This record gives sequence, C-alpha cells and structure tokens, in this order.
Amino acid sequence: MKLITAIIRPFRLDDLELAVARLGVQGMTVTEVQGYGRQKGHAEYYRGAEYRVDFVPKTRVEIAVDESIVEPVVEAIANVARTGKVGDGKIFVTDLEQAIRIRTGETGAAAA
Amino acid sequence: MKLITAIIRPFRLDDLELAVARLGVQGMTVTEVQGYGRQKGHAEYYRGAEYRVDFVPKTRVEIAVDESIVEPVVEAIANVARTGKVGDGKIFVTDLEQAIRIRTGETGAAAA
Amino acid sequence: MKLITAIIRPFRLDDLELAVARLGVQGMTVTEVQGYGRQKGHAEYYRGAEYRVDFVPKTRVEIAVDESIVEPVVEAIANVARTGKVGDGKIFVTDLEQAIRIRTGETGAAAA
Amino acid sequence: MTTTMKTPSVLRLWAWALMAGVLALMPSLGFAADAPIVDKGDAAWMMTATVLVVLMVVPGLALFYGGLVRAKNMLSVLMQVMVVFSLICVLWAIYGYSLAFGGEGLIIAGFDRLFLAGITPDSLADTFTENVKIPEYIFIAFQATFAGITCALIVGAFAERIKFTAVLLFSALWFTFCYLPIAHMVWGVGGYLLDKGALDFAGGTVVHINAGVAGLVGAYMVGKRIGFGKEAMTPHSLTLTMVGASLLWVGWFGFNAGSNLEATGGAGLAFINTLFATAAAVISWTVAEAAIKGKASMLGAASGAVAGLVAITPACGSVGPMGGIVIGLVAGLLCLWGVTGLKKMLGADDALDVFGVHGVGGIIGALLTGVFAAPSLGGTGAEDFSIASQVLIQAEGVLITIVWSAVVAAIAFKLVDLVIGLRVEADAEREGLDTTSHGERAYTN
Amino acid sequence: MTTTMKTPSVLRLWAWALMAGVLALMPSLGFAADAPIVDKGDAAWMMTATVLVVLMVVPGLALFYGGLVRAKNMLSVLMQVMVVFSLICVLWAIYGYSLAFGGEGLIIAGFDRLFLAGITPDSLADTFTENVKIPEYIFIAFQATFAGITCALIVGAFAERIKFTAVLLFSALWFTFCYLPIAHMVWGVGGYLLDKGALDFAGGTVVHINAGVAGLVGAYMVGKRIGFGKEAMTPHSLTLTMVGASLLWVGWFGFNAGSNLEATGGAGLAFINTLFATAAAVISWTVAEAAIKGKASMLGAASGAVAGLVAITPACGSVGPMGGIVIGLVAGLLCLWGVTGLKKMLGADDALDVFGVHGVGGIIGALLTGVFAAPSLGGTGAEDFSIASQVLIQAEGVLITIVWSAVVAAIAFKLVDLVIGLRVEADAEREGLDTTSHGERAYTN
Amino acid sequence: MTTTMKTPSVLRLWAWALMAGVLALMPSLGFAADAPIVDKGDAAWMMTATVLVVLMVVPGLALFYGGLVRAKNMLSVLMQVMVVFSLICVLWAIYGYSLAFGGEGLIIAGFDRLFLAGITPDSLADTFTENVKIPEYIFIAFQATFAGITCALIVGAFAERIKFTAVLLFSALWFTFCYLPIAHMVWGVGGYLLDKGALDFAGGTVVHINAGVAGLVGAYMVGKRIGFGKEAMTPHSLTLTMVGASLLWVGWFGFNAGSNLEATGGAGLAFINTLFATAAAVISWTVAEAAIKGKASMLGAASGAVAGLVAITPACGSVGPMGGIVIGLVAGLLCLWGVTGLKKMLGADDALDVFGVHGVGGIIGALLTGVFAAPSLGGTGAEDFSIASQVLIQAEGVLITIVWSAVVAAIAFKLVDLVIGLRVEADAEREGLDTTSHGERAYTN
Ligand SMILES: Nc1ncnc2c1ncn2[C@@H]1O[C@H](COP(=O)(O)OP(=O)(O)O)[C@@H](O)[C@H]1O
Ligand SMILES: Nc1ncnc2c1ncn2[C@@H]1O[C@H](COP(=O)(O)OP(=O)(O)O)[C@@H](O)[C@H]1O
Ligand SMILES: Nc1ncnc2c1ncn2[C@@H]1O[C@H](COP(=O)(O)OP(=O)(O)O)[C@@H](O)[C@H]1O
Repeated sequence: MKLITAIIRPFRLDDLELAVARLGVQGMTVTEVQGYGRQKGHAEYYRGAEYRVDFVPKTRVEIAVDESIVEPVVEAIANVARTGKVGDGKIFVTDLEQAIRIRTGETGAAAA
Repeated sequence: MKLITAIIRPFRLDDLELAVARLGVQGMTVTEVQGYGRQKGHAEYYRGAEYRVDFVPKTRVEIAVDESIVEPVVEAIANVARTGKVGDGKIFVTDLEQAIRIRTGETGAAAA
Repeated sequence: MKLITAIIRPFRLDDLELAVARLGVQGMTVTEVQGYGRQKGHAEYYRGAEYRVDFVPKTRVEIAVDESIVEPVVEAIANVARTGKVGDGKIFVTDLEQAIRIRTGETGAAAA
Repeated sequence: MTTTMKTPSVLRLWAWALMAGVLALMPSLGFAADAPIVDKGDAAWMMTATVLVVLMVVPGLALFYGGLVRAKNMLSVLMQVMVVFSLICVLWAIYGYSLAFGGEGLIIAGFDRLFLAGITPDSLADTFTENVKIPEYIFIAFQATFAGITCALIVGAFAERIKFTAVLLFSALWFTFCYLPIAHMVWGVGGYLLDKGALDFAGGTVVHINAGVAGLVGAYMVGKRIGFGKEAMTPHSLTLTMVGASLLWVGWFGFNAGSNLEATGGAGLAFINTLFATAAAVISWTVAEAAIKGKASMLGAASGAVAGLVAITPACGSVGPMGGIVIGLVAGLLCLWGVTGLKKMLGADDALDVFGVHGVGGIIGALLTGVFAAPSLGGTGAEDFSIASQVLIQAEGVLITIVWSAVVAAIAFKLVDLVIGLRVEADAEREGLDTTSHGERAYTN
Repeated sequence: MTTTMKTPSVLRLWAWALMAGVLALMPSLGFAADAPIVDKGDAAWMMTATVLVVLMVVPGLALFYGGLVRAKNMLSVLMQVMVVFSLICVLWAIYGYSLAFGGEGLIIAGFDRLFLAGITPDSLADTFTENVKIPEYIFIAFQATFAGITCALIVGAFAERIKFTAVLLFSALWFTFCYLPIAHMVWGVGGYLLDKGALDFAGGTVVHINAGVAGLVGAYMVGKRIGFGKEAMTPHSLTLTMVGASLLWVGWFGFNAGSNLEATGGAGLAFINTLFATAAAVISWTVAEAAIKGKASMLGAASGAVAGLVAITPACGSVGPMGGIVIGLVAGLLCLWGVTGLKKMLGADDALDVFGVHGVGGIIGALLTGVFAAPSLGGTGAEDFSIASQVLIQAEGVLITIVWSAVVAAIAFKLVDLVIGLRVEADAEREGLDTTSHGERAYTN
Repeated sequence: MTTTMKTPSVLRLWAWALMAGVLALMPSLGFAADAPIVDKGDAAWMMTATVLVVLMVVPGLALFYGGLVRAKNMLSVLMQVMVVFSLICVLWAIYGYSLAFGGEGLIIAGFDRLFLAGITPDSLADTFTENVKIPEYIFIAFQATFAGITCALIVGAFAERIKFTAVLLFSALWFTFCYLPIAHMVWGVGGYLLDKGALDFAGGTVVHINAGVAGLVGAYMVGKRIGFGKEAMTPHSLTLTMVGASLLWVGWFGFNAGSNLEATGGAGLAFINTLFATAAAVISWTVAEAAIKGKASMLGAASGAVAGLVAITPACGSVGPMGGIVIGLVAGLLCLWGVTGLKKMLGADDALDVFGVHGVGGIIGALLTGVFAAPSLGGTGAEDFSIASQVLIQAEGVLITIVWSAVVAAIAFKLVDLVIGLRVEADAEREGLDTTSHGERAYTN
C-alpha cells in the first residue's frame, strides 16, 4: 500500500474527488491547511498595524491506495489540480507498511 | 520508530486516549479532518440551493511509537474505535526514519 | 526526498519560517493541531460542569526536502522551536518515494 | 404617579384595568362615558417596551441559549426559539388573548375576543391609574410577547436531543392549558390568585417559575443527552451567550418598566431596579465563583445577570433600589447553587439550566418581594404592610404555579411522546440536530 | 386617533403633512398661525422609531446578508451595507430631502431645502392629523433612514463579486434618479402616484419593490459568480443570518409603526400587524418547507420572517390583525417560491435573493393591501371601499415602480461599468473580496 | 422648545436642573411650590435613551473591543466590560450619584444622597426647561449608565495582558477620584468648570477625553503585550467589531439625544447630528484610507463611525447639521491619524486605540463645538457668540480634564500595581486570559 498526499487549491477538491473515484478510489481524508511557497500571500492592514500574510489556504488530501494504481491516481490528481499558475501544489507518495479498516479489521488493499 | 495514523469517529477520541495511555503511550497529535468514503454524508438545503455533503467529520490521530508496541497500540485503537457501523475509519502505519524531542534533543524511542 | 514533520508551539512558527528559508527551503505546509503529551492542559468550568482539557494547541509543519539538507533543516527547526519548557514538540522524518510539483510535473528535489 | 404605592396588589389593578377595558366596549353600562385619558407618552413607551421584549426573545434568548450548545445543534436551538415564539404569537391572536383577558372567570376568561373580534385602533385598555388608558392593540401585543417568551424559555431544558415537531406540539399544549390559565388566574378579571393579593409586578411567577418548572419536567421526561456526564459538552460560543445575556438585560427594561403600563415615576422605579439589581447579581455571582473555584467566569457573569433579572421581575415595582440590590445579590448566590449543587441533587439533564436560573431565581424573587416591599425596607407597600403575611401570600402563588405547571407539563410531554415521540434517533443526536432535523449547518467556510 | 380610517389614502395625508410642513415655514401665508399641537409622546416615539430603523440596517441587514455569503466575502458585505447607508445619509442631508420633500412637483420636489437650509430645531413637520406636528429634524432623520436602507437592500443581489467603488457609484446614481423621484411621486406634494390613492403605509413600493427590482437588474448585469451552480456556496454563518433577521424584525416595528408619525392606536395597529403577520409568515414558510423538503430550516424561518415583514409593510396601517395574518401566510408561501421556482425561471444569480424576498414580498403586500383594507375584511378602508378598483390602483403603483426602477438601474449599471467596471478580477473573486478589496480578514485566531 | 438656543451654556442648565431637583426636595424653600410639569413623553424618551446607553455597553462596546483581540482573550474583554459596568452601577447607587449630583460643591457635591436616601418614585429632577421635570429615578439611571460606560471604555487600552482583579480595583479608584469630581465640576451645582460656560452637550470631556487619557496612561504603565510589534495580533472577528460599532451608533442616539432630557426639537437636533456627523466620519475615514493605503477597510469604516460619534457628542446640541457633518469629516481624518501616525509617536501599546479614537475624537469635538456653535455657522449659539473666546473656554475644559484624569489614573495604576500587580504571568498571557484568568474558552465545537 502507498499513501498519496496531495496539497491542492481548495476549489479543485470537488473535481479531484470525481477524478479519483473514476479510478476506483473509494475514500480519502481531507484537511484544511495553510500553504507557504512561491505563491505569495497578501498584505493586511488593521488600523496602524500592517501584516504580510505569507500563507495561502490549501487543501491536503490523503489517499491510501494499492501500489497498482498509484500511477494513474497521481496522474489524475495532477491533471485536475493543475491550473498552471504558481500555487497549484504538490503530490507526495510514501510507503504504507500497514493499512487497516477499523470496522472489519481487513488489511492491505482491502482496507482502502 | 513507527508512526501510527488513525482516522476515527470524533467521539471515540477520549476512549482512545485512555486505551493507548494504558499501553505507555505518552503523547499524540490530533487533527480535525473531513472524511470521504463508504459512509455517506447528508443533504443540505439553503433556499433554492441543494447540496450533497459527502464529507463526514473525522479525527486524525498521529502516534509515534517504538516498533515493539506497534501491534498492541494498533489493536487497542481498532478496539476502541470500532462501532461496527460503516465509517469507523482506518489505521495506517508508516516508518519513521527519525524522531526527535525538540526540548531535549533526544531521539528514537526516547523522543516519543 | 524526505518529509520533515515538526510539531511546534504556534508562536514559534514565524521564526521557523525565517530559519528554514535561510537554508533554501522554499515552501511548507502548516496545519493547526491539538497536542497531547507531557505538557498538561488546563481545567475549564461551565456552571456545574468541570472539564480537564488535555490537549494543547500546536502547529504541525510539513517540509519536503532533499536528503542533502535534512540534517541542517532539522537542526534549525529544533533550535528555533526550543524554549526548554515541556511542550516544545517533536520532529519526525519519513522517506518520500515521490514528490511532484503539480504545476510543472517536476519531480524529486525540483518539486520541493 | 405610582399607584403601586396606593395598593397592596398590582394584580388587582391589572384586573381593574382589563375589566374596565372590557366594559369600555359596552357603552350600555355607560362606563366608557367618563372621558378616558390617553397619553401619547404612555403609548410611545408601551410600544418601545414591547419592541424590547421582542428583542429579548429574538435574538436575545436565542443567542443566550444557542451559545451554550454544541455547534452541531446551534440552529436547532435558534429555530426552536424563533418558531415557538411565532407560533405562540399566532395562537395568542386567535384565542390566547381571549382566554386570558377576554372576559371574567375563575380559571380562564372567555371566548368573546376570539380572533381579536371587535377590537379596533380606537379600543382602549386600562392602566393601573383610574381612567388612564392605552390603545388596546398595544396592550395585546405587549402581552403576546410575554406569552411567547415564556414558552420559548422552556426549550433550553431539553435542548440538543428533542424532535422539532415535539417542541411545537408541546408548546401549543402547555401554552393552552398552563400559561393561559395561570396568566388569567394571576392577572385576569376574577382570577383565583388575583384576590389573594400576591405581588408579581412583571411576571415572576407567570413567566419564570412557570417556565422553569415546565423545563425541569421536560428534562426528566425527555431524558439525558447521550454522553451526558461522560463526554465534554462545552458551549460552542460563550461570545454569543454573552451577547444574548446582554440583550436580555437590555430588553428586560421593557419587560419590567413596561409592566407599569405608563411612563411614570413608577416605571422609573421598575427601571432603576432592573439596572441595579442586575448589576448586583453580576457582582455576587462573579465574587462567589472566584471564591469557590478561584476564577470568575464570563459565563458566570452572564448567568448572574439573568439570575438578577429573573429575581427582580416580580419585585421591581414594589421594592426600593437598595432592596432591589439585596435581591440581586441573593439571586446571584442562590442561582449559582441552582446550577451546581441543586442541579446535581435534581439529577436531571436540564441542558441550559432553565430551572436552575429561572425557576430558582423566580422563587427567590417572588418570596423576597414579600419582604422588601415593606415600606420599612424602602418598599412601596402600604402603611399596614405585614412582611409575614405577604410572604405567605407570595408562597401560595409560587406553590400553585409549581404544581399546576408541573402537572400540565407532565401530561403534555406524555401526550407528545405517544403521538410523535420526544427524542430524535441516537445517530441523529450524535451527528447533531442541525443537519438531521433542519438540513443545514450553522457554520461553513 | 386613526386618521387612516377617515381617508382612503395614507399617501395623500403624507402630502398634506409635508405641504403643511413647508407652508408652516411661510408665516406670510398665515398658515402657521393656528397653533400647532406638538406632543412630546410623538417626538419620543418617532425618535425611537428612527433608531429602530438604523438598527435594521446596521447591524441588522448587514448580518442577515453577511451570514449568507462565504467567510472570505463577509467584510465586503458588511462594508457595502455600512458605507452605502452612510453615503446615502450624507446625500440625503445635502440634496435628498430637498428633492424628495422640499417642495411641490410632479416628479421631484424642489431645491429650497438643499443642505437643509432654513430648518431649525423649531421647524415642524405635519403628521396625518390636522394640526398635529413633530419636530422636522426628527422627520428628516426618519426619512433619511428609509432612503439609506433601500439602497443598502440592493447590495445583496450582486454580493461576492462586485467592485466596492462600483457599489458606491451605483448607489449614488440610483438613489438620485430612482429613489428620490419614486419617493416624491408616492409621498411628496403633487407627486404623480399620490393622487391615484394608492395605499402604501410604510413603503412597500418605494422601499421593497424598488430595491428588489434594482437588485434583479444588477444580478443580470453584473453576471453570475464564478462557480455558481457548480461549486457549493454555503452560508458561512446562519447564526448571524438569524441574528440579522431578528434585528430586522425588531427594527421593523419602528419602520412600520413609525410611519404613522404619531403614537396612537393607528400606530398600535401597524405595530400589532408587524408582530402577527411576521409570525404567520414564519409558520407558513416553515410548514411549507417541511412539507416539500421534509425538513424545516432555520434559514427558512428567518427568510419567512423577512418575507412577512416586507409584505405587511404597505398594509400594516390599513388591514386588521386577521387580514395581516393572512397576508403573512401568503407571503411566506409565495416568497419560498420566489427563492426556488421563480429564481430558477429568472436564471439570474441574485445571490441573497433580494428580488425573491423583497421584490416578490413587496408585490404581494401591495396587492393584498388592496384586498384586506376592505372594512368587510376587517380593514380600515372607508364605507365605499371597493376591493377591485383599489387592487387596480395598487397594481398601477407597482407597475410604475418596477419599470422606473428597472430602467434607471439598467442605465446606472451600464454607466458604472463603462466608468470603473462592475466586477473584480477572477482571481480576486476566487481569493475573496475581504483580502483583495479591503485588505483584511473577517476571522483569524 | 430648544432652550439650548437661549443660553450659551448647556452645562449651566444642567446645574440649574440639578439644583432645582435638589431644592425640590426642600419644600421649606417653597421652590417646589409652583407646580412642575412632568410630561410622560419626556419620561418615555428618557427611559428609552437610558436603555440605548446600556445597549452601547453590553453588548455594543464589549463586541467592538472583543472582536479586535485574539480569540484566546475574547472572554476576558467581554468580562471586563460587563463586570466593570456592573460594579460602577452599584457604586453609583451607593455613593456615586450623591457625590456627583447630591448637592452643591466646588469639586464634589455631597453625601445627602448616599444609598439614594430620600428619593422616591415621586421625586423629580429638572430638565433644561424651567419647571419641566422628569422622574428622578430615570435621571439617576441615565447618569449611572454614563459613569458605567466611561469606566468600561478604558479597558480597551490594556487589553490582553492585565489582571482581572486589577481592572476592577483600578476602575473603582478612578471612578471615585476622577469620574465623580470631573462629572460634578462639569455638570454639578457649583462645579468649577461649570461657570466657565464650556459647552459639552453629551459628555465629550467627561466621558471620552476622560477615558481616553486614563487609557493612555494605563497602556504606558501596564506595558506592551508580549510580542507587540513582532508577532501578528490580528482581530479575531471584525464581524463582531462591526456589530459592536453598529450598536454603539444605535445606542448613541440615546446617549446624545437623551442628554437633552426632553423629547423636543432640541433632542431632534442632537439626534440628526448623531446620524449625519457619524455617516460623514465613516465616509472620510474610508476615503482617506483608500487614498493612503489603496484599500478601504471595514475596520476603518467602523472606526470612523465611532470617531464621528465621539466628536459629535459634545457638539450635537449646539451645532447645525452641516456643522455636524464637517465635524464628522474632520474627526474621521484626525482619528485615522490618531491610530496610525500619532500612535507611533506615543509609542504606547494602547491595544484597542482608546486614546487614538476617544481621546483624539473627544478633543476635536470639544474644540470644534466652540467653532460650529456659532449662529453664523448654523449653530445654536446666542447672537453675541464669539468663536475665539468659546474655543478658549473649550480648551481650558479639555486641558483640566486631561491633567486631572492623567494624574488620578497614574496614581491609581501605581497603587493597584503595589497591592495586587497589574499584569498576568508571561505564560498566562501567551496561553490567553480566557483559560488562565476565567477558566473557559470563547469558542469550542
Ligand atoms: N517543500 C515543501 N514541503 C511541503 N509543502 C510544500 C513545499 N513547497 C510547497 N509546498 C506546498 O505547496 C503549495 C504550493 O507551492 P508553491 O511553491 O506556492 O507553488 P508551486 O507548487 O506551483 O510551485 C504551498 O502552498 C505549500 O502548501
Ligand atoms: N483510501 C483512503 N485513504 C485515506 N483515508 C480513507 C480512505 N478510505 C477511507 N478513508 C477514511 O476513513 C473514513 C472511513 O471510511 P469509510 O469507507 O467511510 O468507512 P469504513 O472505514 O468503515 O469502510 C473515511 O471517512 C476517510 O476519512
Ligand atoms: N508519541 C507522540 N506521537 C505524536 N506526537 C506526539 C507524541 N508525543 C508528543 N507529541 C506531540 O508533541 C507535543 C509536545 O509533547 P510533550 O510531551 O507535551 O512535550 P515535550 O515534547 O517537550 O516532551 C505534544 O503536544 C504532541 O502534539
């Protein structure tokens, strides 16, 4: 099993959901995160105080999948998440030593 | 060191905390996440607009532990998190190459 | 590629940002999390109800970096995040099998 | 100026007021003959007072309660308060006003005013001053808001687990068989409690004890929330609760000083008591909490304010400012006990402490009114005022209200349980009532 | 007491009121000679009523609207409401009052009162009762808030994508060329619509239909939000929307009962209708939604309240409580259709349903006023009142307002588009207007 | 109608009012003999006005301030505002009213009215019109809210780091040794500043400059927040800040027009100025910010509103609408400077800009009142009104207030520091005052 972690623009999530579902992915876990990178943030003013906000709201998607479909899933994510503008985000792939479905105790691919 | 990541139903967190503590786990990091999977969400209506909300609030628990107790901890988590209904969640185990306690600089099992 | 995950005190984030930037780190992903550990929480009273809150607000920082700079980055994080008081947090390092920059499709170090 | 000084019983005056108001509609009796004095200052104040009571309910009470529940149930509470208030207003127009004030009777008035029949912009209702009158429509609206807030107060007791339809059905039943008779018996012509001479200037018994008891019965019969006492059930926004408490304070000036029905020095007394007694209760609750728990909480200060407001309600027109301050101080202390020690003893999951604050505070206020109305203590009571006997009279009123409200509430809840059931499914309760009962969420991005 | 009973046209009275007010400033005509009656009760009520209308706008309307947008656009909505209201108030002082009420004219009044010239604390404005007057400054302030809220209502239609400067420029243009003439034609001396005898007690046409139509035109011309119909655009805080709706209800008592200009039984009628009709609309919207979708929503209840308030606005002084309740029930049902079925048909992204609620509700109210003002139906109409002809008169007023508002709005939006452009950049819209247009965020830690 | 026109000094009138009020209680002087005129319209308005001032404090000011701090300190601010207000109200009843208004004296009045001794619902207080009176209880309540809001205003300066008990002790000290004397000297019989003829219609010096200066001193003595200037300290909810500013605006109509003590055209003038001057300040701050920073912020609009309200406070009864608008425009610009340029110069961590807005705005208002009260500029000043000399008089009042408040505040803070300490522990400040000082959190799920 592999864990695919994608950091994307929030408004691309719905399409990502559909895209990976087409590949048989049945679940994912999503977190609201703050992204820091080449894409610059914005300035804020509160009376006398001025702040530069370097962080940009991003969405972090975690998908556990079987080795066999890592490639297509990564590709699908990259395609739907790409706008071409700075700030599209990243995709990370890590190895999962174990994956368990709590309800049934199933492990491996069956757990995803 | 291994990193155990569990996605569970929010209201099971308190029990999980107690269960793993009994196994000597002294800490964990918890994140509120949105879960997507077999468990279906709900419909929402706002005047003319209707939305299907596929995401269900879940809690993501990260616990760094020594190899030696991965099994019992995973089991304990599975037991307290299980309700038998769709949506109980997942447990993932990944390898930690390094774990450091910032305060002391301790590494490995001592850091957890 | 390696993924460095640090759990730190929220108010240390700004300094961490500067410190790693000096080492050439160009991006990171940050999540607000709840920490549970040796650092004890606080008690709350709401009329008749009293609660012990074990969780402490922490900030989770994820940085994908090339093997070559894992050491200095980890060190830099440890230095800025250290206050010496219980609750400073942890640093975890895991292996990244793949890292992709969505916008360009670049992989590996180029993606970070 | 302050007729409350010339008579032991504000209630009796209310009765006269209504009787005259009714008679005024029967010229045959020639009663309407002697030209009534209608002062626009009174009309202006009574409209203002009525608006203030509306503010107490929406958004005041809704926020005070809503802030105390978990985010997943926020809308269900706001919804229950707003719809119950609206429902009661409509029922008030259809038959409530008629049954409570539309005539003479021991337990209820009559049916002459169903659908507000025969009332026009020229119709007048009496005040406590002989021959001084206000437009009846304004009096009807003022009274409607009292009925509405009383029923809305109850929902706090069984929040976070009850069915929406159950709340509505219960409210209609309890309003009809408890609020209307109690209101008539206390304020209506020929009402049983009226001639006892009990003092209840602005509705301590009719509104607060009445609602507090019904709430407690509801908490018992609906049962505890899943996880009660085990899981943390922290207020999702004490900020909103503070805003709600503040708006309750603001609106309560209309509730109390409006009950004088005229813009006079008597209203001024009710007004100043509403300011000082409440402030005193904030202080006493805050100090007591700091003494007991080491910290004074915002929720404590807000709760203290409401406790003081409840306790001063029956007293505000008959006690002096210092008597009012003492009542406030006592209310702060005893209601703190009401939501801690007493609550544990009662063992019910009165989610938002309707009984602990409104029930307890109402009882304290009702009894202490009998004490501080004494002229010797700065009250407006008559020369021959006897604390002992007055306290007894007050106690009887309290007792009757408690029993009546408890019985009607118990039967009503039982009935609702049989017809549509009281509680939502366990899963729905876990997920929260907002999405499961109302199909929406209070907060998103 | 209620002159509204003695005349078929409230509007005509307003005209007399103003004319007299103006004449009163020309002693030469000896008009001011017969000593005017100035009752402090009226002054007290009118100041209170004006404060209540301010409360409707800030924070009432701002929260009702703000809660419905996404968090990233919250401040832009609050900002648009507050600054538009402020801008219109200043323009009102400079030339608005003069053009609308400063003299006689078919479409606008005159320029004698520019900068409120010649008005002092002693100046008086007439009420609907012969010779009864109120301080003119209070009347000016009361009217200023009406102009302000009308323009602020419009912003809901093109929320979440319009340029801040565009909103201000449009508001100034529309206020000048649509609100002022319509207000004068309906309420001003010699105004065209006035002599038609249309009934619009508190501004159903001038305020609500007027704003609703301008909003709809704006929704068409500004275009749909990026992702409309595709992405979820959920209200970021229905809690705040409920608070806003509640404050609108509270403030509306001043809006409606204040329009009586005196603290009389007539104000009492407007007042009680504002309570009961609104409550009825809450119930009908709630029940209908439960019947159609299986669940009654808090947003539905809040929307129902506003729908009821809008519909009762033109009627509140001329229909009886039961007629008012029927109007409320109907408004709840039809406005629910207005924000669902009708909205789909119109195909515009009227973001916060300005037309669906204010436009539709205003039309319903205007027409039904012609029905329930009939004495046979409990209304205050004269003996010879004819429903058929009155409804026709009402319809004409509605039609003229719709056309006039639509034309002016269309031209104004076109102009603004050419001068500064209507929409923000796509990226800015995605990121949200708060940071991109105002450089701040509504919520942080 | 507007006696403010017949005399150069509103303050003198207040004095007469109170003197008469006092004398009225000594029949021996036969003063009370000539029958006083008590109009219910005045009583209605003054009760309404008092309610509005309460609304300004809770929840108005509490939210305006609370929204500006970080979420972890929200409750501490709400708590400080509510409890300080309550404490001062109780102290007002015990000795405040007596010391400020209970008799004659150069710096304080007397002790005859301790515990409001001898005052009954029939007691009357004078207005600015010979022989026209209002119930004294209402006057006492109105004044109590002024004292309460003044002390509550100060807490904004040292928010997010001060000990709760320190706030309470300081408030009691400053109230006793600064507010009471200043209030008496400006408004009380025989007060030193009174006979100078300074114009302060609604309390620009007594309330705003007074509080602004005390706040600035507090900011210096309590010291800067940890991380000030280094870490981002963003407002946790500008939404709530906007709501607070709106409620301040709404309530301020009672604060200003209520200070007229009668529902007359004079109140109408104060009322309309409160509407237009504030609107003008919103515009000027917004425009200036857009010009300087390229973006107009919601916080700016809200701050502009408060700045305008502060500046018009002393002027509202003596300047015409256009003069008021100019004062508003100037206040918007100078207060923007007050919270930016000036703030940097002062170098204090006046967390919520109490001095920048209330201090600066108050001074601007006090001085410009001396200008625009001139009849030549549309003011209500007498024929022989001299701008130059009046401005000097105004300046003296301002100066004395600044010095007195600064000295008392400095001593009081020092004292509190010695007795219980001013600041919480560094760790507690980091964690936030809500959990560490009050044992609760503002927001949870
Ligand atoms: N080295 C990194 N480690 C972890 N997350 C990163 C890293 N660099 C960027 N990110 C995440 O990816 C997002 C987009 O990166 P950014 O550099 O802004 O644009 P792009 O990916 O198009 O070059 C950032 O907001 C951040 O959340
Ligand atoms: N492939 C996956 N990768 C990551 N998280 C997943 C995946 N599948 C499910 N989850 C997480 O587990 C939760 C429960 O999964 P679900 O399929 O709904 O029920 P169950 O685990 O009982 O089959 C989901 O809400 C989601 O957070
Ligand atoms: N075993 C663990 N797995 C994951 N996160 C942990 C673990 N132990 C501690 N943490 C995180 O590190 C934070 C600090 O740990 P704590 O024990 O409180 O202090 P210290 O790290 O100084 O000993 C915790 O709040 C939690 O977020």
